[in-house]
Amino acid sequence: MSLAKSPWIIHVNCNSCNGCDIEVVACLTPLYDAERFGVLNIGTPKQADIMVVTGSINYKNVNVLKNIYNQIPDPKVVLAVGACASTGGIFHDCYNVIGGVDQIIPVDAYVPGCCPRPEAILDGVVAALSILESKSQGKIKGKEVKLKGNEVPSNA
Amino acid sequence: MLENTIEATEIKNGAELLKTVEGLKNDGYRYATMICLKANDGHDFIYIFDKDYKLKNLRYFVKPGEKPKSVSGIYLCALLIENEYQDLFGLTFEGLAIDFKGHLYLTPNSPKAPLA
Amino acid sequence: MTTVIPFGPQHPVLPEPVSLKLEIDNDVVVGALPSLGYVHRGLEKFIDTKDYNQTTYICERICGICSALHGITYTMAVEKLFDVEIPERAQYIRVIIGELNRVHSHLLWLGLFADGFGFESLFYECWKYRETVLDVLERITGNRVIHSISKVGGASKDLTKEHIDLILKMCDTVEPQVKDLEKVFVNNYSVKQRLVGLATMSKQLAYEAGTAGPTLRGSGNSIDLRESADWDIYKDLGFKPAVEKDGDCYARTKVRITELYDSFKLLRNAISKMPNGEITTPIKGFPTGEAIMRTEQPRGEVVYYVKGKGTKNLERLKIRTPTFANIPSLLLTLPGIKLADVPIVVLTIDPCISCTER
Amino acid sequence: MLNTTIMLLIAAPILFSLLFVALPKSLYKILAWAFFIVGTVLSIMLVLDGTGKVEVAGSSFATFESIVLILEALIILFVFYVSAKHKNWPTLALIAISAALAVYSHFNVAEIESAFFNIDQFSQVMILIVNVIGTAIILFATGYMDHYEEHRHLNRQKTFYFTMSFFLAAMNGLVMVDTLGWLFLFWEITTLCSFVLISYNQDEEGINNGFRALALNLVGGITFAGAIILLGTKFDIATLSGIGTSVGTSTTAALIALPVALLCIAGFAKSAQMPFQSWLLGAMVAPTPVSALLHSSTMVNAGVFLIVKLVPAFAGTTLGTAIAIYGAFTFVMCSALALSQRNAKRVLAYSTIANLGLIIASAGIGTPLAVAAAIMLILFHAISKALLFLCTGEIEHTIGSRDIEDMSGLIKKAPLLAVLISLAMVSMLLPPFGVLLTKWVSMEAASSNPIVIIFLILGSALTTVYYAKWLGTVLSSTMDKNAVHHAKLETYFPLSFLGLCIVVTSIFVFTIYDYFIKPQVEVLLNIAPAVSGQAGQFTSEIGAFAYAAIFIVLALAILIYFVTKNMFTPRTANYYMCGENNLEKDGLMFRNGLCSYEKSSASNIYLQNTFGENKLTTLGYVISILLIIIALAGGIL
Amino acid sequence: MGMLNLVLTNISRKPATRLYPFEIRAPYAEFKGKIVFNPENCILCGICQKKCPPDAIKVTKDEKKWELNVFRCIMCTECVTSCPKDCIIISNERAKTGAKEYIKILVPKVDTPKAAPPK
Amino acid sequence: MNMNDVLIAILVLIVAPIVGCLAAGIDRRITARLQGRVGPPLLQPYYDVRKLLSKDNMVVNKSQNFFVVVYLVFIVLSLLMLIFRQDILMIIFVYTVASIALVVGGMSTGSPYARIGSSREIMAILAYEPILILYALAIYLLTGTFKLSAVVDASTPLLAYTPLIFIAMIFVLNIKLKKSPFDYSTSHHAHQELVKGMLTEYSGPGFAIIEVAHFYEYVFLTGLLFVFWTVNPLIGFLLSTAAFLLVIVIDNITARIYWQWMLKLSWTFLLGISIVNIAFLYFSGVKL
Ligand code: SF4
Ligand code: SF4
Ligand code: SF4
Ligand code: SF4
Ligand code: SF4
Ligand code: SF4
Ligand code: SF4
Ligand code: SF4
Repeated sequence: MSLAKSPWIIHVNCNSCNGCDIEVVACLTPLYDAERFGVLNIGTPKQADIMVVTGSINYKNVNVLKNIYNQIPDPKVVLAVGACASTGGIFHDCYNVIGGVDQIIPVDAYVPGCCPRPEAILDGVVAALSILESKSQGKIKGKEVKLKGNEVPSNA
Repeated sequence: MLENTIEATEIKNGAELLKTVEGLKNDGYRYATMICLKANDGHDFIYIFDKDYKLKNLRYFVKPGEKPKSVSGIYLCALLIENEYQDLFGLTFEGLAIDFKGHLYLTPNSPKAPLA
Repeated sequence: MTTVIPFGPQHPVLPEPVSLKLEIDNDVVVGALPSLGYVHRGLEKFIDTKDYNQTTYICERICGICSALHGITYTMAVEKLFDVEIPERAQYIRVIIGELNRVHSHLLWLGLFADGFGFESLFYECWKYRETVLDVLERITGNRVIHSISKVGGASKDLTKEHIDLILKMCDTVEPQVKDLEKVFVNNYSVKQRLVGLATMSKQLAYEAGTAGPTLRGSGNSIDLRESADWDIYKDLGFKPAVEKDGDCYARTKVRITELYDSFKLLRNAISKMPNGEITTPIKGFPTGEAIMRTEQPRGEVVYYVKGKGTKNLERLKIRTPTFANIPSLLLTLPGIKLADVPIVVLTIDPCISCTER
Repeated sequence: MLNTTIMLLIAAPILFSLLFVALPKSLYKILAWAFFIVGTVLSIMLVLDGTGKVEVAGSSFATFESIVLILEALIILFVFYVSAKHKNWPTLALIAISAALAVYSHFNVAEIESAFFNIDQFSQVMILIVNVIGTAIILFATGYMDHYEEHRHLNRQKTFYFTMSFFLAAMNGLVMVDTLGWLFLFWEITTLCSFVLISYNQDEEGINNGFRALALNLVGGITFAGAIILLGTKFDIATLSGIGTSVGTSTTAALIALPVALLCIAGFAKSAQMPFQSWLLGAMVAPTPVSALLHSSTMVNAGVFLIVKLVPAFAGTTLGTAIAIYGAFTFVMCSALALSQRNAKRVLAYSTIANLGLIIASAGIGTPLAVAAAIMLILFHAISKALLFLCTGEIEHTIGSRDIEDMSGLIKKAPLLAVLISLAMVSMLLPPFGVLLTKWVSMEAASSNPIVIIFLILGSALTTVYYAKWLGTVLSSTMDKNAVHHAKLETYFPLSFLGLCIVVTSIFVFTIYDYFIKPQVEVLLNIAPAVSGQAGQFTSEIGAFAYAAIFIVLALAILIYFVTKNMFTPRTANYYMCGENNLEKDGLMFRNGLCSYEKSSASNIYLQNTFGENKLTTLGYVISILLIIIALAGGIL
Repeated sequence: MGMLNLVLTNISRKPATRLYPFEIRAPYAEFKGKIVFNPENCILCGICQKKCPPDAIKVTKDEKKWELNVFRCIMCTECVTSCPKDCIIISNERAKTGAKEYIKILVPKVDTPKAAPPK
Repeated sequence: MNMNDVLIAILVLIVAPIVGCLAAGIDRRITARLQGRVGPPLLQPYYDVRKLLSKDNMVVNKSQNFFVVVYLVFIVLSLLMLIFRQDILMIIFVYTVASIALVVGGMSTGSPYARIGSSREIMAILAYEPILILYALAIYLLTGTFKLSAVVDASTPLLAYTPLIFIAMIFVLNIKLKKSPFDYSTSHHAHQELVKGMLTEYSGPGFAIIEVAHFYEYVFLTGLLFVFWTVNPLIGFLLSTAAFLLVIVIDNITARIYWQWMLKLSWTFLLGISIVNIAFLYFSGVKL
């Protein structure tokens, strides 16, 4: 239970239209107050446990995503928030969109919606908590994602 | 031809464009934006200026292979849209205030000139 | 002894991925080069595969903050192509949703801005009040953030009596709350320390730099597209632009606060004047021709250019969004400020990168 | 026995200086080692010999006295010559005045029959500093100068080593001799040596700065000479210790304040205190070993040495208070000035001046505790400062810059060097090391004088700031590991030796106090400070400094670190660069808007606008000159 | 001080927090929560697939399959309004958070299309 | 050091972090309530530390954690010295070691954000250090010794003659707790231009040590305020608690201002009032 009580999140905005972002931020504000679960929106990946990704991946932010992911110490959980982050959403066909977050890094839980309600995001965080706990018990490490300049993922 | 096209003054060449834009600036026009369309292998530019909620449009045809002149020397704010068209249409503007060299939005590995 | 740091794209103080390369000398910014493209999706090409109706949903998702006005402006531009007049009630619905959108957007901005200068409790306060507006929007449109109220030919949902009561009630509760916030933003010593005289743009400079919205009006330019003839309904509602002369961050904040009051007034007026009747006009055929439509979004003037060639897809859609117009002004205002002021100055144009890059 | 040691201490450096001239360059390393050993042995011998006065009388006195006369005349002639040659009129004017004073004193001051050497604990401490640290610096120089000269296309090493060694001889004489006339000779020799060393590069900047040092020190020399004349004619005092004793007995106690004040001004000039500080800053153009020598073991210490010796003459008087305020003012002013400096040597220069100010302030306060602090500070400061300078010199050779900003990442390039300089810096500003302990003592001692203590408080906060940022910069791991790093024994031995000295002296601070400082304070003030030490604690009547506890805790921290280091899964990751860094390249590189990569960097805060030199220096001049005038006025009235 | 007033008012009142998930507010009737598909009347005409902006719906006539990628749906209700047989409704219940495998696959019970898609 | 002292020391080592942790928890809860929300559980800081200890020890270089260990032990040492009523000037110097260790630790990571944050923290040291020493000086002037035991033995509270220094010390508390308007070197909620400032590169156990050290620091800093009223420990406790609460409220009603502003405030206003107070003590010659 040592992890589940203090999930610190880092919010990574990839290709999001802001709709999901503002709902993520809304989770932290008084009405939803995610800090009740110990959630803190921490600025640096070095201190984060849960990576909250909004928006799909494009060719410019793919390395940013990988970098941030690699810089989160284990155990860590990735939460894809919104249709874009889950599958590419409405933009999945755009020329500069690679796809959902899971094309690049392993995702542990998805939150549907465009954009999802804060309640849904809180659900996602709560789901992430138990995954986090089991990861820490099983000593499951996130794998280092290779970063090669501006490389294109093969499965895109 | 299309119905209800927007009104626009035709511009013949780059020098005239710069002169007209300079004149518009002196007349107190604000640079709104510029639109780029593919037309006859070349590109059609529509420059949009605004004064007192009235639009003033310039239409300028860029021949294939021609390097259009940048107006960012006159209106600095034009640099963003011109850089955007360098990315999206693979154009090369002459005299850009800050030249992102086709990397304003796109990286070396993303699709090249997707709107071209 | 310059300090060179990347500021963003993933940065806790920036809600959106934009990166600035900052060169700092002695705690003063001497150079700033923006790096864009983290949210570039390629929507202007995407319309090739979607019909003009579906494009409404895409336009709304250019940005989730003033999504309503994107949808409205797009549909109005396409209606120009079809050359149809939509029912007046639908126009009023658009205005009401648009203004509600502006209220939530400005409250959101005030909060993020407060967060930018480290005023966490003020940030929370703003966002707490914003939730009231979001609740009303959710009741009306079924979604908190992306409303899908406007469609080509009118509105997709009608306002019921209950909705109207909700809106009026919201105005009555939120307006005094905005007054409370105004007291803090305008009078708080520490806030003034941070904002007054920061990143000043003269009237002339702001005009020539092509800025839009509160950034432009904060420098004394009385330009607000709601006054223009493109959307004449605002004329009937007695609209006057909010203008401040000083051109600094403080002035831009005051403009937005004044606009909040204006929006409440417009909402009340619109509700009292809203006629009954149809909310849609039938649309036939496919769009042809060119049209430009401009409206005033919370962040300023948005320009839609649409070109149809008689098929169900548009041939070209070009959107000049307000942030796109405001970003070049950052190149002028960032040099010379302190590092600690960078987030404030960046936030003061209310940047929305997702619409800048589309 | 004492007799021989004294003579040896003066003769040996002179012998070595001649050897340096006579022998070829290839033997310098061996010579320097020998010098180091001889110097160390001799100084330890002097300590073992104990204290006492040695009289030089009779025929040997006559010989020496004539040598003194000849040397003084030579010095005057030499200065005449060089200043005429370089057309340096101020110096010429000053030397003319000096000459006139010399002639005047020759005819007016009563002849003396014998001269005295006075070996007290303070002299022992000073001898240790001069001969151990000083020779260590010369040893360091043998590893340094080749590289230095190579860069500047110079070939003047013979002059260099000759002067350096001669300098030590003069310093040895200066701290042991009691007779004022002879003291004056040594005093002037150090001035001259510093002139030669500062203008070592023989370029315009070097020569100008050399002349500045010469001129300002000549001012001090003139006040010194004036004081000798006054003391000789009015009070019939010819020895340094005589001043102190006469104050207690003489009925003219108030009047003696004037010559004492004049001597103090001579000390201020030599210690580069506020209106005179520019010569020491200018001295930075010389090779780093010269700076190290001037700052730690020779020159500037001569000034504070004189002032501390004069303590009995002004302790508890208005003059004393004025001196205390003056010293404290220099401390705060120079600490503030150091804040805006990026050049490591300038930082160190200001830090030296500031610390000397602190010493002078402590001496001025004149309570037993304060005087003890002053002497201890001279010792600890000398060790730390020598190490700081030598490290800076070595850093300059390693990274090619003396800019603090360029030193970031030193810990990766040259770990030992970085650790040593960090140790030196830490010892300057943090407990449990000696300098801070003495600063604590002087603060406690100064707490009775509100102006002095407030100056000290502000100054010590400023000190913390400029050292902390340098310390952090040196320890920050930002650079790639590709430095040219030549570890030579001659350079690293003195560095490590000094580092060791810092630790050892700090650990045995109470022993040092008991053996040297306490008896000395008794000699000077006839009462010992009420300080006791037990259980690794330094206890005065108003406080306690538990330095042993801090050492233990420090050791504990190191222990905890090594024990816990591998307890948690260690994993090295890249820097956080907002996600824009590229693993294949330098971790501090980030992608900019043009899609190319660029290195990020961060510099410290220097506050030039508030603490800039041009702003503060004028203010410092005005206030310090005012304070000196007040001190003088206090002396006369 | 305006802010002092605000924070002191806050501390003297009950917190504004909605205690989700301990107290769950009933969703508004208008809320667009998730798409519910009723295969009863579906004729597999594919209009919904055509209209869906993010291509969340996939109708495979041969396999009689109607699929919805819940994680792609943007709740625009285009499918709801366009379905000629009103098989699709929008519910005010939220779609579930969880693993991505949650893709809805439903096979319609009808064997043959009851009516041709309107032209 | 007798047996009793050892026991007390051990007790302090155990109790102080608990108290500090609770204080941090109370701080977060009160902050939350001031912002109109529920806030985290009281023991949240403890959960955080426990969590951090179970995470990977991710570092950018091998020595960065050394400095946080130094930070921790020297905070503990200064607290112990405070409890044992040692020389206050000495305590402040030992405390400076801790502050410098944290600064150097931040810089040692090499990240530009951390380095800028550390530079700002150095400026904070410049701002508060003189005031701390003036506080020590006031104690000396009132008791004739720097030993805290003299204050404890006195029959008049320190505050009676040092109200202005008390005010200045509240600001010191504010600066040291890195709360608005002084939260520019690093802050708990990281919404600032320097990411997490000084502590950007710390993670897992290393960061846990910093948090634990913060717990001790909370106790130490409030302890310094407690000294103002040792005559009646209850009043002293209430006094320091009130100061702590005041700092929390200030945190919630001000924006973050520049470090330049802090330096100006400290070197004019705070130093000014402290010196006035000192001058009063000096010229009136009052003793406790
Ligand atoms: S899922 Fe919807 S709201 Fe979220 S980022 Fe994508 S388009 Fe925007
Ligand atoms: S220069 Fe461009 S292509 Fe070359 S490595 Fe850098 S990013 Fe890749
Ligand atoms: S390498 Fe590709 S992306 Fe880079 S400049 Fe050339 S064409 Fe453009
Ligand atoms: S300006 Fe911003 S909020 Fe408005 S539509 Fe554009 S991106 Fe959205
Ligand atoms: S690919 Fe890289 S190096 Fe080449 S032009 Fe673009 S930014 Fe410059
Ligand atoms: S609601 Fe919209 S997005 Fe969802 S399935 Fe229907 S048409 Fe597609
Ligand atoms: S539109 Fe309706 S009937 Fe047609 S396939 Fe879709 S659900 Fe079935
Ligand atoms: S009416 Fe035509 S275009 Fe529309 S769904 Fe049916 S077959 Fe397709």
